[in-house]
Amino acid sequence: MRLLEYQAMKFFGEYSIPAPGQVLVEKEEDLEKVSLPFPVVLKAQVAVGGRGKAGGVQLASNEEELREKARQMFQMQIKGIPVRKILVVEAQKVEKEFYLSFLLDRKHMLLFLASPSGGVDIEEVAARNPELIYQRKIDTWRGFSPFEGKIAAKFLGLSGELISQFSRIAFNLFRLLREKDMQLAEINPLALTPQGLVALDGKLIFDDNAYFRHPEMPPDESLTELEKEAKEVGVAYVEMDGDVAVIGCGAGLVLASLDLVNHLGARPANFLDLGGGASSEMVKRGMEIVLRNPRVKSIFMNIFAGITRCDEIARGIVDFAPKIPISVRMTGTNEEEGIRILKEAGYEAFSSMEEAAEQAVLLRGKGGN
Amino acid sequence: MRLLEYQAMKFFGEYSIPAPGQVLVEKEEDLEKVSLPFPVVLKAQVAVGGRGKAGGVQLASNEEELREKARQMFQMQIKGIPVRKILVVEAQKVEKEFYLSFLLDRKHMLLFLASPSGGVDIEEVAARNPELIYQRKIDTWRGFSPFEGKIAAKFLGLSGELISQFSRIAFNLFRLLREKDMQLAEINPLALTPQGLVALDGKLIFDDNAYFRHPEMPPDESLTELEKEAKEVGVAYVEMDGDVAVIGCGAGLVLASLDLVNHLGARPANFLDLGGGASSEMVKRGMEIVLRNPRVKSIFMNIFAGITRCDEIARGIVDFAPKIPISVRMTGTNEEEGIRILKEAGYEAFSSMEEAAEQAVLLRGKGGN
Amino acid sequence: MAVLINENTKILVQGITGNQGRFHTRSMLQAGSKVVAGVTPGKGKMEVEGVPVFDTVEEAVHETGANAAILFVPAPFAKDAAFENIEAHLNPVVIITEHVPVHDTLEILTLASAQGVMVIGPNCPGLISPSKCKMGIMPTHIFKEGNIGIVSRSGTLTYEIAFQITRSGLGQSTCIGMGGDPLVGLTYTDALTLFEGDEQTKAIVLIGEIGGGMEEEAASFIIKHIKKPVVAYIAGRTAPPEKRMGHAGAIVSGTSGSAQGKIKALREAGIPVADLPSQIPEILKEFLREK
Amino acid sequence: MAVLINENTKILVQGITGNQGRFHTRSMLQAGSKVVAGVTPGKGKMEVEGVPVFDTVEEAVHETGANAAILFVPAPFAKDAAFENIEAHLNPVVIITEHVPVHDTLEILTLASAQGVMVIGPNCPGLISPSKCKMGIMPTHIFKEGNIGIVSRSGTLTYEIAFQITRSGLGQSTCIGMGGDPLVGLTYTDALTLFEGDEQTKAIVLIGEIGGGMEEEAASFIIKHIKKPVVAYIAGRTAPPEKRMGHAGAIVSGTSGSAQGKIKALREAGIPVADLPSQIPEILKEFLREK
Repeated sequence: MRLLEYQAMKFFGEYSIPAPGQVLVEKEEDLEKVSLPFPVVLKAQVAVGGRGKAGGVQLASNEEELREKARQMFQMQIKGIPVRKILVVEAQKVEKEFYLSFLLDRKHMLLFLASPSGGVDIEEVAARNPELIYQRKIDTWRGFSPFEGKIAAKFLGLSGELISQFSRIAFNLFRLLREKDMQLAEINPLALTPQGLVALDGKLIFDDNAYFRHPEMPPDESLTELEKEAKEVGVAYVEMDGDVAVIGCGAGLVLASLDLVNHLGARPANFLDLGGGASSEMVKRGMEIVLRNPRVKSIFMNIFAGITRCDEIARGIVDFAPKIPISVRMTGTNEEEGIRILKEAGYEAFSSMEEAAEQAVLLRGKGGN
Repeated sequence: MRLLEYQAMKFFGEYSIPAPGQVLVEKEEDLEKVSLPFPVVLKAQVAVGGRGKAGGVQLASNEEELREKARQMFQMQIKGIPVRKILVVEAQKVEKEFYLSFLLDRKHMLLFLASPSGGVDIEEVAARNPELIYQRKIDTWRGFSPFEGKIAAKFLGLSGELISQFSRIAFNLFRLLREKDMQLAEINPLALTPQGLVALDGKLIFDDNAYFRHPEMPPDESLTELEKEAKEVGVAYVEMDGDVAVIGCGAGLVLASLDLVNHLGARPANFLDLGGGASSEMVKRGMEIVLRNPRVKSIFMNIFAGITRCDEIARGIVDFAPKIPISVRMTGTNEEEGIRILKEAGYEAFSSMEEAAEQAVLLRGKGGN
Repeated sequence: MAVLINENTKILVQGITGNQGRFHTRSMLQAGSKVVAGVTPGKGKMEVEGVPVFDTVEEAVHETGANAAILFVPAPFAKDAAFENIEAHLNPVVIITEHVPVHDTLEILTLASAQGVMVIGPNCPGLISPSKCKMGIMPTHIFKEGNIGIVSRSGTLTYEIAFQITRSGLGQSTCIGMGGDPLVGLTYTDALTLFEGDEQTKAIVLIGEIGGGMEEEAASFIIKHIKKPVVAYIAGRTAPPEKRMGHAGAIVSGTSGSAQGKIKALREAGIPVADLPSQIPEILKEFLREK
Repeated sequence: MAVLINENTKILVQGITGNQGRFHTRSMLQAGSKVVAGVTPGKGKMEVEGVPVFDTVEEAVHETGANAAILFVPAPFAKDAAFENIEAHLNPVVIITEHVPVHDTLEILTLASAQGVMVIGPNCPGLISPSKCKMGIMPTHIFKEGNIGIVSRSGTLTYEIAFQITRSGLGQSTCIGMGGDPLVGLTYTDALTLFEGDEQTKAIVLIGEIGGGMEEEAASFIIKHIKKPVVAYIAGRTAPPEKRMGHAGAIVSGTSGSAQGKIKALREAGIPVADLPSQIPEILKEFLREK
């Protein structure tokens, strides 16, 4: 789960990472609470990149401007996401912007990154100016030690007291990564101001698998309503922009099914993975969710049953009886029984995923069932 | 610092280590708070071993007995220490007693110990029945993992649910050791009762050097008033049973000075280490502390000055002008100046520690100065 | 010969008394695997499907000579179980468990690498050397002994492709499911190295998906170190950015982790990349004809 | 030759700009040591006593070729400083700092052992190879070059004994103060092994005190591995039990750690144990005559 900026900033506070004065505003009345010195920056709290270009970051020099811009921002949608929260932040006199992060990935395991080229996407820097990136593998067991931050600080061109300041911030950010089970803990930009180094924006990606040991972690605000519902049902759902709903068991096979729909000249409407061993109830709930999307014109269900039982799946389909055309591929455990159930209810079943997908794409125009 | 039992029990609670119901009683009125089912055990909170034999552990079967025994216990002195606090504990039906500890030492670094022979001093077990001790070196970095507790549980003869219970207790005790900077974390006995495993007594030795990161740690209650004062002054003081006060710079040399006094047929009254680079003020405060002990009849001060300056020491002696005889050994940095100051004030100074000690032992009978 | 597991693999099942553990123990036994021991603390002296259960791995190894482990324990206990098996030098250690916190995986892999133990997973279907040993949760009947090595990040997609290969008349030497988490033990380069050194394996299928940079890494590794023919398939060309597509590791972030980037890297390394799973058997047959 | 440090030792002083660091840098330079670099973060480009100061050890080593480090940093920062020097492979790393938390020392020593670096201390006076190199805080003038190796857990007691040896006309090859904490890097067995292999050293003085079991360990080690003559002195026969006698490590607990036990172990190993420090020079002279 990617935390919203204001949530990340709360953790920064908890870990003594310096940040400018800020107030979270959830409705216009909340503006009364804002007692920051002007100018201030209004930042829309949405979990997508590029909000700046979309008007989601605005400067206000006085109270009137703050009210006006907040009102406008609360009416905005950024990349389709309505703005529900605004973080109002004391504007900073920025002398220089740095980049700082810790992350987990397969290749480096525990990686520490820093760059004098902050404020932009680190991947852009990596592509254009790889020499501007300081990168260091951190030992899993002994963890990050402040001296490693000092070496990076020198790379960034810092001197004097700023060396220890940077190293302290890095040390605390690392503690946050490890203690709070983050996959990524990023400060970008880390700004040099007359008051020293401050975190102007932060990105924290929490490992959802670690919720069980972090009751303090907020729920995921970046999910759409449907995605949230899917999560409760126990299926993985991602909305997309096409009209063929795709359902399957196993992430890889569902991904391949999306690609297959695309290969056939159509566009998938969603990704929905029932996981292994789905019950007929989950199949019904899954279909319910995908049909909540009004663009959906047909369903392609691709079942390669290992732990899953084809008869369970078939029963779910027949019980739910979707109002729009469905094409089912069914093979594996209890295949005969599943196909029998489907056939009896008038549904066709294919044993090849290509054929089933072709049928789903074809059926799009047909409406009804 | 060795924590008192009730302090250890508080940490056990914080770390989910099961213990019987208990209440700390600091004065007789506190007994009203005690609402434990009888019988209960009264345990004197003193930082010395062998309190059981000295009457510091008593059983009470009803309210009256509890009052009576508490009253008696508050009037007791155990090995010279007055009983100021009593822990009243719900008596347990004990089926078996185990031993469990984690400790730091030079040879094993991080050591895990367990024994089916609990309730007695582990060193006795080690001496008589070493085969009854399970011992395992724990990896510094990856720490103790619950499976290591399961292996030990099998050694202890536990089975079924008790295996995981023991391993959880060990895991939590290890976390306590590491997170709270303990040199020793011991549960002895860890009792098997009808309700499962419970910690009946605990010993925690906190690393005094880690106070700076543990504001939650209580002050040392095992120190005498003089030892506390010494700690504030910044000198190391330990009261002993003889009449020659020993003062020096550096623990090893002071220890050797005690032995020398003993070798000469006298008994040292204390250990007092001024540390390196002591000021004349500290010398004065140090002498003040040792003279608070009414048994002291002479002072042997042994200064081998490295960082320390002999003139500072001499000035401290002359300013303080102790009321009882003092014999000074002085060599090293600024030796001439120091000896000159002493001589001018009528004090003799030796360059050999043996001679100075002999003089101190001799002067014991002389009283005054 | 096959890689990693074969007829000499003596499997220990950790978490054997749970539903999953019990079910798959039966299935592995039916597939001809030598499951010699189970471990569940507190359940020592039981039997599951005729397999003796022990309280600790230490005992189990001592009593049965188990030399490889498969884990079905719940996620919060996976780290401890993995540590126990790694330090007992069972090898490989296959972690089926889903939802293991990635920081736990980090520690598991760090310990495994120091101890020279190969971890497969977590969140993986395991592996199978058909007719010799199955150490995983895949349906047995879709595999057939043969000379194709398969390594994949995805479960069901692997079954799909393995089944198509089997139906085409070819078979598999070993089929390895690496798992879909962002951090996994065995990687493509490990599997490729093993297949390259295995006499039975004549051609390799690499099944990838969006997220991470492992496929790109594999591409440059193949150029330098792999002489056997490799065909790849990458799932997720149509995946939207910044969305977790089922697997925790399947996320396209910015420009990195996209299927397009992976396909490009593989093609530039001279590796054919199938557009559809169904094209793979033909490409493999082409490889084998060329030899 | 001396052990651990000699005329080729190029010392880095961590914490050089503090009072202690500055004072002892001067003293080490006066003793003829090659102090080539200082490190204090944020103070790069300064000079202390003519020694250039750097922000990081990495830079300091790169610019000056420093090959050994001595630490004067405050206790809360000792772990980080030690890690930095150990990973830069400075060897030995001498930690003068007092009051280092023992759990920090645990981590320092674990890292050092993995990296093959000898740590001396913490809470130690350092070491000196008279006329060649002083890397510590001991008064220089009480030492004289010679053929006695001294290893000790105590500071001032070592000075006392070294001085008595010097006054008796003998001198020291290397004198090592191990430090008085319960966990220290270099131990008696390390020092004994080094002295045994050192041509310059003809006899060894082992100075111990109450607490721990290192002297007992040394006794059994000497029987097996040390051919050179060893004389011992143990301080603390009169120490009461369960009291910390100045040093954190100097505690007699129950039956363990007592001076009597240590003396017994050493005597049983055939090692003469002096009752008073002043007896040591005579015993050494006896050793040298016997040769």
